[in-house]
Amino acid sequence: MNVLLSNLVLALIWAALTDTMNAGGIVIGFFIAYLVLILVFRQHPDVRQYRLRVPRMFSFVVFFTKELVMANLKVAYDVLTPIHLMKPGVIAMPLRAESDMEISMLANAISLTPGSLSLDVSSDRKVLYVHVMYLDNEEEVMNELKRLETKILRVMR
Amino acid sequence: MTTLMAILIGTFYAAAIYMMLRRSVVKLVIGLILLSNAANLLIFTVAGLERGIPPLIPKGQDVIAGAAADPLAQAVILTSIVIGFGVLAFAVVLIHRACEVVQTDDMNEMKGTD
Amino acid sequence: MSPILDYTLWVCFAVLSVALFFALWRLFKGPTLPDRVVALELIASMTVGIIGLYAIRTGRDAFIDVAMVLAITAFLSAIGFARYLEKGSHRDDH
Amino acid sequence: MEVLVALPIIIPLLLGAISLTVLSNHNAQRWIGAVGTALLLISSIALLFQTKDHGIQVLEVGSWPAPFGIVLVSDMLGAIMVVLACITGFATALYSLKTVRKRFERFGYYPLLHLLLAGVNGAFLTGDIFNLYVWFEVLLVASFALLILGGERAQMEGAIKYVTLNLLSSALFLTAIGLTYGLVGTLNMADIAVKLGSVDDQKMVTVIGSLFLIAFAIKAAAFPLFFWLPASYHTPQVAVSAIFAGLLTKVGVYALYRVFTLIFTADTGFTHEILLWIAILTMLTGVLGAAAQFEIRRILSFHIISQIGYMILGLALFTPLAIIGGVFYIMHHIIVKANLFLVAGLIYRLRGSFELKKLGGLYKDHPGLAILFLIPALSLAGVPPLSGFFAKFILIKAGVEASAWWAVGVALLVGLLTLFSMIKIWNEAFWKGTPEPAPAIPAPTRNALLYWTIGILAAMTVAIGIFAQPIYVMAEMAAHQLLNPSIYIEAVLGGQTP
Amino acid sequence: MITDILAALFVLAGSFFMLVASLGVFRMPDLLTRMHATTKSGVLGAGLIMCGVMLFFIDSSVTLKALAVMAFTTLTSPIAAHAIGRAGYFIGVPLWHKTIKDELHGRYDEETHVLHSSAAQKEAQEENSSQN
Amino acid sequence: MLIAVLSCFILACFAPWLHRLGGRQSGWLLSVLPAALFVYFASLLPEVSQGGQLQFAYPWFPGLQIQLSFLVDGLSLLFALLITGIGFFILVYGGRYLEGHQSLGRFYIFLLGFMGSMLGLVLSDNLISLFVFWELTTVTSFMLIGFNHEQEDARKKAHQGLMVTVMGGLALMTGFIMLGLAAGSFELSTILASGTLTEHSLYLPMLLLILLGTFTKSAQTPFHFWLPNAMAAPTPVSAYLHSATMVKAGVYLMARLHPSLGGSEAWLLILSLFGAVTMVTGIFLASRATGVKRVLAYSTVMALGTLTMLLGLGTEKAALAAVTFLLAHALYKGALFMIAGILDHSAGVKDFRDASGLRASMPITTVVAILASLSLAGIIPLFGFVGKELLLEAVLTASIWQIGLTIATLVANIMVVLVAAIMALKPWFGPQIETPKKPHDPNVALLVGPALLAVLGLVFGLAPALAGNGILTAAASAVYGQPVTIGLSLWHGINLPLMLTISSLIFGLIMYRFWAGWRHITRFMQTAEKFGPEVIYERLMLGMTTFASWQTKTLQNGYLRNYLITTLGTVIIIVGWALLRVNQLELDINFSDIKVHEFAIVALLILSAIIAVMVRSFLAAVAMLGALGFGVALLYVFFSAVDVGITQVLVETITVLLLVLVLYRLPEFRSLSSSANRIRDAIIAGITGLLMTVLILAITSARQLEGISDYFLQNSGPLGHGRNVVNVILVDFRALDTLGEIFVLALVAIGVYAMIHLRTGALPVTNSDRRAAFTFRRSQKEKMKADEQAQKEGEAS
Amino acid sequence: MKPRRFNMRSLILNTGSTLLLPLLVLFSLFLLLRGHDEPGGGFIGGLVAAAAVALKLFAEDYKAARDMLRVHPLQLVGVGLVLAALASLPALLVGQSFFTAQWWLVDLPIFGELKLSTPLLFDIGVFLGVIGTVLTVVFTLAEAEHS
Ligand code: NA
Ligand code: NA
Repeated sequence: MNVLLSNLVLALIWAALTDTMNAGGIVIGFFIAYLVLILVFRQHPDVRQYRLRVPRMFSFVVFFTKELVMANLKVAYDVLTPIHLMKPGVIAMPLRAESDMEISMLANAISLTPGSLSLDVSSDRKVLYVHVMYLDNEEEVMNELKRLETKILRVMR
Repeated sequence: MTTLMAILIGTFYAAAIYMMLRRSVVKLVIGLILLSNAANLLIFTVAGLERGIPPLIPKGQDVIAGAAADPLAQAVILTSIVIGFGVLAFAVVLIHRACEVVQTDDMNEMKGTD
Repeated sequence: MSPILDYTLWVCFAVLSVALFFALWRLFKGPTLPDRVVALELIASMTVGIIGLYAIRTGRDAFIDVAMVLAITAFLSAIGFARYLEKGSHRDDH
Repeated sequence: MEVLVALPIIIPLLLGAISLTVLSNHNAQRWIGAVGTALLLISSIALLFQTKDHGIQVLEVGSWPAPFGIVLVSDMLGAIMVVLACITGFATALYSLKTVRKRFERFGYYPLLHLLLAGVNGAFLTGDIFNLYVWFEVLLVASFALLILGGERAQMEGAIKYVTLNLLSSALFLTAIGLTYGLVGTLNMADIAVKLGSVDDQKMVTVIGSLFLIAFAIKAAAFPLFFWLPASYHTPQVAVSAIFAGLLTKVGVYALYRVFTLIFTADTGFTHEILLWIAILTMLTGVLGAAAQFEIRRILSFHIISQIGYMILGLALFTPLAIIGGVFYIMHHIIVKANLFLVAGLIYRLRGSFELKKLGGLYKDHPGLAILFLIPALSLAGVPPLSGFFAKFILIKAGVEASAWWAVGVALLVGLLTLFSMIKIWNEAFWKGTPEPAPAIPAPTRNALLYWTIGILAAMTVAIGIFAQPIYVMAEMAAHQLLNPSIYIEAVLGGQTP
Repeated sequence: MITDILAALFVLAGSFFMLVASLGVFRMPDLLTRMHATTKSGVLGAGLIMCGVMLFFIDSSVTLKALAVMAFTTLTSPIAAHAIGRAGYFIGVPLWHKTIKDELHGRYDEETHVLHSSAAQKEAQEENSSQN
Repeated sequence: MLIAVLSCFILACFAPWLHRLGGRQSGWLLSVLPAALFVYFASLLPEVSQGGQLQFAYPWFPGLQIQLSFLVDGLSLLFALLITGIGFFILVYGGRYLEGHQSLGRFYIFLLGFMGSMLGLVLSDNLISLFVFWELTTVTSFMLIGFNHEQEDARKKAHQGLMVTVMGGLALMTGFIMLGLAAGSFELSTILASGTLTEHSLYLPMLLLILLGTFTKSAQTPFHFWLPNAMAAPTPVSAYLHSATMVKAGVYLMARLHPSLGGSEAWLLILSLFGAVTMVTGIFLASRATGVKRVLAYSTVMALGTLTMLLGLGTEKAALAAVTFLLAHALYKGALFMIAGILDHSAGVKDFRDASGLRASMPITTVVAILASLSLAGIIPLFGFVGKELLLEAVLTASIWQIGLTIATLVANIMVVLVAAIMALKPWFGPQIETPKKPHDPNVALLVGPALLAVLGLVFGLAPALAGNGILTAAASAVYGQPVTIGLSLWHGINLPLMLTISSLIFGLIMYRFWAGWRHITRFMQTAEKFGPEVIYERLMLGMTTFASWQTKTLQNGYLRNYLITTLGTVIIIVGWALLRVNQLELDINFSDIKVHEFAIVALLILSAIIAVMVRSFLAAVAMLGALGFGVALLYVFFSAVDVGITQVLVETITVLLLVLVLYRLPEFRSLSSSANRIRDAIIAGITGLLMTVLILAITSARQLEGISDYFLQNSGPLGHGRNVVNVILVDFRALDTLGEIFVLALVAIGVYAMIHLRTGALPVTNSDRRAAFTFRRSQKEKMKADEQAQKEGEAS
Repeated sequence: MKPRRFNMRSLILNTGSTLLLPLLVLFSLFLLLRGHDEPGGGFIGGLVAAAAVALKLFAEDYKAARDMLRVHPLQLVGVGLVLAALASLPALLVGQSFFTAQWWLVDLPIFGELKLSTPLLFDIGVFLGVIGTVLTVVFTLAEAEHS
């Protein structure tokens, strides 16, 4: 996290120095600072981890946006068609995520992706209860959810 | 549009008053909220409705070039929203306490002081 | 502004207006408080959308500020209602 | 010395803010309360003399010229009202030193008192109609908070009615402001007066005027809009009742005077006729209400209403003498009414009850208090040569001159019935023997400060009667300014309208 | 011109999803399924319209604001959904009759609002607390 | 002169202290003042008796033409001498009479205060200052009547006397105001000099109002009842106020104003009629009474009626008769009252039936009583005879109702003889009977007053010119308005009046013989009194309080909704009426410029408002309010109010939070109103809403002026250094508003904090409270059960 | 089903609130400081900040929110009032009318020109006053739940 912070600070400094204190300036500054960071401090363990995290983050954003659109199209279809095709149900998803942040990021992401909605985390943090709209094949749904968990954990850790 | 707004505001006043005339103090509060909204919208409407030209001076300029919505009316409404909010907050807590003390929300049972 | 965009905006306003009434219906109908809150949340979202459209329509970005505030605070009422319900207070809505 | 105009607002605002930051320090609270209100009184007297000697004082807040910015205007009426408010405030603060319990202090009694005064003074001094609304709200919310201090059932019940009806009044006031703004696009009262004058259809102006009339009549507790007052005024601390009784309704009366002499003067055949009937019925219903009561504070509360009728009568008759009478009446009444509530508080401390049935023997046991009661009580009833006599006398003379026979007749009858009520209290609480068994007395402390406070106010009542001339001169100046709005407009707008 | 058309497409799509959301809320059979509609479509609809805004203005400060709106909705919407869903479930809002599975059933402790990860765990916990 | 009047008040202030200083002799000590004043006024006699006038003026309240101006002429000097002279005796008498009474100090205060007021009243030249003193006599007499205030009767009687006289006083004030307007001055001397006012348009109302004042004060029928009731006062007070001074204030005023107001037909009719009726009524009631003071009080009523009648006749002779009768009456009635006091004080006798044969043990008192009674009876050679002869002469020469008035006077005189006989004979002669106290002649302090007054009656009777030339002619001239030329003499020869006097003496003594029978015959009066004015007064008071209670219960009925309905009804009526008066009401109705999104939002808002009203759940209504808030915010946005829109959103959200925070404690939704109520409320609400709509449309079509808002758009940047004009207005142009606004918020914070934290045990106490609490709890329980049930069902499905 | 001392104990909500809280506070300051030129200002900013603390209260509990704020909200109100009232006074020192705005333009190396002024001070007073008031009400009600 510290590295991300340094990156942001550097981006701001860049924007200030180049007198481009606006979105574009900051974005450019961020990339330049990112490059500088991973090049200059590549020995530093935190930075090494951070080097991967940025591309993963971006790929996650892309993935996630795609999922979001898909989710909507699927729901839209069911909403717009006269007969409800869904087979909803609540399932308990065992959690690999551990920290508060990981769990809640996962939960939120699940809520925003196709056909699933996080209801709650068990008090011992072992299980996430998810409402699923199309529970035709529970195993497949569970795998889907786990894949999402993996992606998120890769970004977070 | 003024006509439509006038109808809307009239409805708000009517709804507010109808709610205030109920025996339940909770509805009284709802009525007060509506009343405050109605009065604010009334000021807004009679001051003149302007579409899409907020009284904000563009960056780098000193005055607004063309026309703009009436900033004074907006400032007045803002103040009155805030005051209305404050008073409402007080009223909400008051009915809360009153119901607690009197043990009912029926205004008809709150007439011991007259 | 190009006529296409202008026309599209008109359509969008119409669509969102219709959408608002569906949400309002749910808000009215319930049957339970959470249903209403869901509808309320959606109305907030649509308000954000309408403001966005209106900003485009008028070419005034200042309106986005309203959307910004709405986007970050509207969920609070949902949290409030949720807390209320979880407290197990009596309900009068079913 | 323009800053004098702002001092009656700045001082209590600062006092309130500072008191609020030292809420748990009782001594600081009290010192700020007593010394602060004394300072305030001094500054208000200075303002009155400044206004008297040098004409209407105008302060442009923030240096923004009228009608764009907010102006504070001290004309004679405003300055007189401010002095009266400050007298009441000072007396109440002194009285509170010994009567308000520590826990009430901890929960903001003094800040509320200061801010109430700020609101009242602001209302008296502002030259801007929306700013008037703001000060109304300040004093209203302060009064809400003071009203419920203690949290007893009666307070809650009373407060709900008080709050609701006053909020309705505020909403009507705001509506009226909105419509005015819609018509002329300005908020400065002098500017409104000028611009409304050039509206084609003056009857449309009257419509707005009638909304103001109702809004202010509610605040003034006039017939048939007074319900909030008897429902609530007897419930709070006596010191609070006293300041309410003295000041709050008078703010409504002041607003009526301001608006219906400065702004809505074109259609007096309609507005002032309504005011006349309101005045008559207010006098009558109020005094009859009092006749039906047997609890001192309730009797006094209903009398506030009936006295408001006299004040409105002055405005309704709308002759120079009538306005003088109205202003004189306000001056007399504020002091007398506040004092009567303070006396009631002292009775409670001595006997532990406000119920006439449970009282008695005070004349024998506390002759000093008896005299201190009689002075304001007889003054309220209009017994000469106390202040109330001249107040009534001027109004009745004005009524006779205007051939308003109904008004004169009712004013006389109400004077008689006022005496009836006051003598009822006197007979029951003072002359009657102490009832058996004697009621439990909560805190039978004889405190010189309380007697002094009441005594000073009583002395003022006597003084206004015996030295009526200087008071009359001030009322006359006020009336002159009120009946010649061009003086006010000239002072505010500098003779040129934008 | 191109950006205008793009913007038009985005806002149209956004409005479409908004409509879908509201139809969902209107038509779906129970609370949870309705929430599926609003949570996702609301966020997406608002996001798409904000994209349209970005494209139309092409101004960095507007872009920042639009991004902020998107970020805010994306962050708050699922949290709100969680809170409502949980509350609704807790107070016993009925599920659609065609719901095929409910693993949450009976896992909440009514008194403490503790949520157990399994029926066994719940029993164990309750036994534990009753022994105490 | 001012000092003369004020000295009484000043002495009154120090009276309790002097009382302590003077001990047993305090009465003597204090009486120095009236004695000195008497001497002072007597020193003015020579000049006044020559027809001279003295005027003194001190500024007081020039704004209203009120000054402390004094006029000394025959009339006022006569009164001043009576007030100070009798006042002297009363102080001496009272000091001894009430010796040892714990409230004697207060007695002195009020007695001296009264004396000062009375002096001021009769000496005032200014109508308003006269009125001030007039009311002061009322107040001081109230305090004196209620002297024995721990007795309920005394309080009641004091209240009654006060109400009646104050009522008259208020009428009098109005009459004075009219008089002042009509004459152009409040100065009596100016008014009297400016001639008669009988032709003025305000004459009749002014006359009626002034007479109402004087009649109540001087106990004319039908207001006569308060006077005997005022006998609740200690006897010295009765002797002073209710015989010699205060009750004559009304007579004084009529006499005083006679030159200006008299002479008209109305004056003549009203005064002589009421006077005659009062005269007969008074003496008739006196003849039936048995209480010593009561008999005297009623005979005082008779005297007051006589005086009024004489003033009504208004001839030269009548004027002279009036002042003569007045003086005579003051002398004997003062004496008789003090004797009544002595009877009580020395023998414990309050009723004539309880006294007999006291002459042996109270010889001096007996002599004094007989002397005074003879004057009362009008027996030669006492002064009363002079008065009575003049009275009969005046009546016989009256310009109207000669015969009627004469008969009335004759009848009255017969009964006066009866009363005099009772007073002169009943207690003193006959067999001695046991009295509550052992009878004895009293201390000199008690006796000096009656004795001297009675002797004075003899002296003036023997030498009427002494009084006549000294003061009475001057006084009569003041009453008559022109110099009176008739002199006073004891013997007028054998004429009709003398015949009438003699016959009345005979009949009177016969009546005394059959006094008990007379009382028996006239016992129907006990029934008649049930319809008498006192009962009417009491009924009126009761009616007033009953009506007041009813009115208050009806108006102030405790139901907030009724208050709201009344308030809104007022709005509808007044504003609606004002709106209907508008000549050409133009409404700016235009639906053509509505955009689709605007229409949608407005429609949504209208629907939301209606739903919020109709929805049968508080929570749903709150949620509805949330939606409504967003809609309103959108409207603000559509019409360019960005800051307002943001604020609206935030305020709405936080309002919902607050409601949610308190709602859990509140009872559930109940349907409380009947459908009739709902329809009524809907109508009121609908009309108000419609009114607002119309107002908006009317205003928007009437607006014609450019407002001031352009100034802010132009100057916000250059002068306010800000681009958000609204914010610049809030924090700079109109910062005072915003300051007030945050003080409102601060007050809310304090209020809320105190409301929740400052609790004084507010538990339900009354039965109805307990019931309400019980119902509340039961409904809560039922609700919970229903909830559980519903949840079970939910889980089951 | 009886009301009791209550904590929603939701991990998701708690985490969400810890994430959103600084965001809301920052956003409120942003709104406050830009208010003179762009939509925003003391009142709006204050409401957002108050909403942030309210979120804390709703997500966790009353105590957590109190602890986070550290001072009693009434004190915030007091300070806000004093600041706002004080903003009206500097004009008197320089002999101008009560409440006349005073501007001190300060040039700072990085941030550029900084506009310090009494209106800004005033707006900060408003900001604190609003936070204080809203939180007083919210806290008071939340506290009352337990009694
Ligand atoms: Na999903
Ligand atoms: Na503000």
